[in-house]
Amino acid sequence: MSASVFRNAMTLQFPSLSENESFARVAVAAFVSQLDPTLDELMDIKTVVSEAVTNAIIHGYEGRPDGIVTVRATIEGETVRIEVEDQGKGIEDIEQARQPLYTSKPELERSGMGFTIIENFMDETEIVSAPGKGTLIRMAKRIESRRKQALFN
Amino acid sequence: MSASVFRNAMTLQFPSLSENESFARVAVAAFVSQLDPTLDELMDIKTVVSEAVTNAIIHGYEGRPDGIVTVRATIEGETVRIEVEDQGKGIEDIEQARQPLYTSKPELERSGMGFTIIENFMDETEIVSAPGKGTLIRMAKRIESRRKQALFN
Amino acid sequence: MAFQIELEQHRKALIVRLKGELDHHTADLLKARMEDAIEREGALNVVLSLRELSFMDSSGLGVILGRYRQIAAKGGRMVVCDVAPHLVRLFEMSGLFKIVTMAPSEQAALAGLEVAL
Amino acid sequence: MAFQIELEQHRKALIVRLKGELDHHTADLLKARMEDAIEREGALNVVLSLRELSFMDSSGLGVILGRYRQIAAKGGRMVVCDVAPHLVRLFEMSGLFKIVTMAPSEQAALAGLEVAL
Ligand SMILES: Nc1ncnc2c1ncn2[C@@H]1O[C@H](COP(=O)(O)OP(=O)(O)O)[C@@H](O)[C@H]1O
Ligand SMILES: Nc1ncnc2c1ncn2[C@@H]1O[C@H](COP(=O)(O)OP(=O)(O)O)[C@@H](O)[C@H]1O
Repeated sequence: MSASVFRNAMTLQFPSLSENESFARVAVAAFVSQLDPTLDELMDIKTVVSEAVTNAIIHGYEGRPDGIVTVRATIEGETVRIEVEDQGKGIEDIEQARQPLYTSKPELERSGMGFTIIENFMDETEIVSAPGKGTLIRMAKRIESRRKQALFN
Repeated sequence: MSASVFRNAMTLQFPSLSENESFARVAVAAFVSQLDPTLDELMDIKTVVSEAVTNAIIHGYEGRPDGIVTVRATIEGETVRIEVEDQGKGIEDIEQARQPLYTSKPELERSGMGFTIIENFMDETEIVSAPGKGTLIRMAKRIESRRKQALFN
Repeated sequence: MAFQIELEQHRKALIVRLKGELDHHTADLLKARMEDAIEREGALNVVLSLRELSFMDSSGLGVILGRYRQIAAKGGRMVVCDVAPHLVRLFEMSGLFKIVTMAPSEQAALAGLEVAL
Repeated sequence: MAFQIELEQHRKALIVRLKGELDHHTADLLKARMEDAIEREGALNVVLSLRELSFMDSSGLGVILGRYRQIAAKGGRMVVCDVAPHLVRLFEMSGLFKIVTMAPSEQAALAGLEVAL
């Protein structure tokens, strides 16, 4: 391990329009590309960002286009931390929300798998939420860079 | 023309590390993709973002890694507006800086073509800068979407 | 972003080929197109080809599950083919493989349906 | 991001093949590798193949101009080949085509150098 650890960070903000789901996951993936992740790791990152941003738009702001979604990402050594935040509705029962297949919007054909996928694809997940205040999802994942794999294989 | 014009916006912030040049242009290109631009238009956008962000890092913060670069983009109908801002050194003589081949850092093998490329690729360009205060580049471009071209061809 | 749907009425199934990125933003289009084909054109069985699908999240799972329910109510079946490894994980997590069959190719999917009929 | 350099010592020229994205961040690597090949291995003429270059901005123009000056001082020449249309515009704007020749392919570039020698 070298004494100086590479650090980087970025913040992204955009209104709660579904057009921005694709943009947000591509932007975070481009940021994480600095660590030379495998294609699978990049797909995991894209998927969890898509889940969290979609939730902010559908559940947090309930389809209103004027909410602000904030995405933060940091790189510290080999670890990527990602935060997705909204100032929307908030979650009343976080334990219930985390259950596989649980959704409060079955009429929108939601699968209720968003949080399950996030917790499966990331090493750490934390949900901070309060009704009327908004929701913050904190996630972290260690990236096994392709470069390193090539070195040790 | 429909009465309701599509509007969207995003803000991106990151430290002045050269690793972020690639990330910034990919992120802006992903945002602009909503307008279904041609590949040439997308390449123009990527290039001008790369020029402006590189300038903020090299000239604005003179290679220091702790400056903050802010990139804003908005879509209003068919027009994309992009702003790149730093709180760095600032430009003393803007007219001189705009001259093709002029560079204040020939020792870094800069070509002095950044502003010329930006002014050529964008429909509008404005440089706001003051020594010691920082620099703001404002650019705008109308996107002839591929979808529209297909309709009218 | 870019998402395309190709529909083909095969003798025994509606073939739905997806291309590009399936997320919440593009899921509505898929829902509308498939609902229409299932209701108005009376499709019973569905083969969903994901060969050119470059991205899908849980919003995709939702529409697929919704269309499965639509045809299952009439006794129809759904086969998903050409599923990339990272999508297999999503399907597994959601338990979708318990109700939807997976096939390696469109041919295999159609052949499977023939046998079962 | 991804940027790769392939160097080949051909009989009459150093062939430099670029792949990926050439910007300020990746330009230093290109500068170092080419300076080295020109000085230590005594390359005189350079053929720069841009066939697999997906992006280049004015930082790329700067390194190319710098290497041109390096070999021109010794009487060498530079030929750039397989230049994508959007890069042609960058080269034209900077006046680089006044000093560097453009060729449609590596073969053509090398053939052009032979004739001129
Ligand atoms: N950002 C959010 N704001 C408010 N509620 C949320 C948010 N994210 C998730 N939820 C709640 O948690 C539930 C489960 O979320 P998830 O597992 O992603 O499934 P789905 O999005 O398919 O409903 C949602 O149905 C919703 O009630
Ligand atoms: N963000 C900035 N902060 C301070 N000075 C700048 C900035 N952007 C450009 N400049 C000045 O303008 C000059 C011309 O810029 P440009 O045309 O991009 O050429 P180059 O980057 O190759 O020097 C630079 O050499 C520098 O002196």
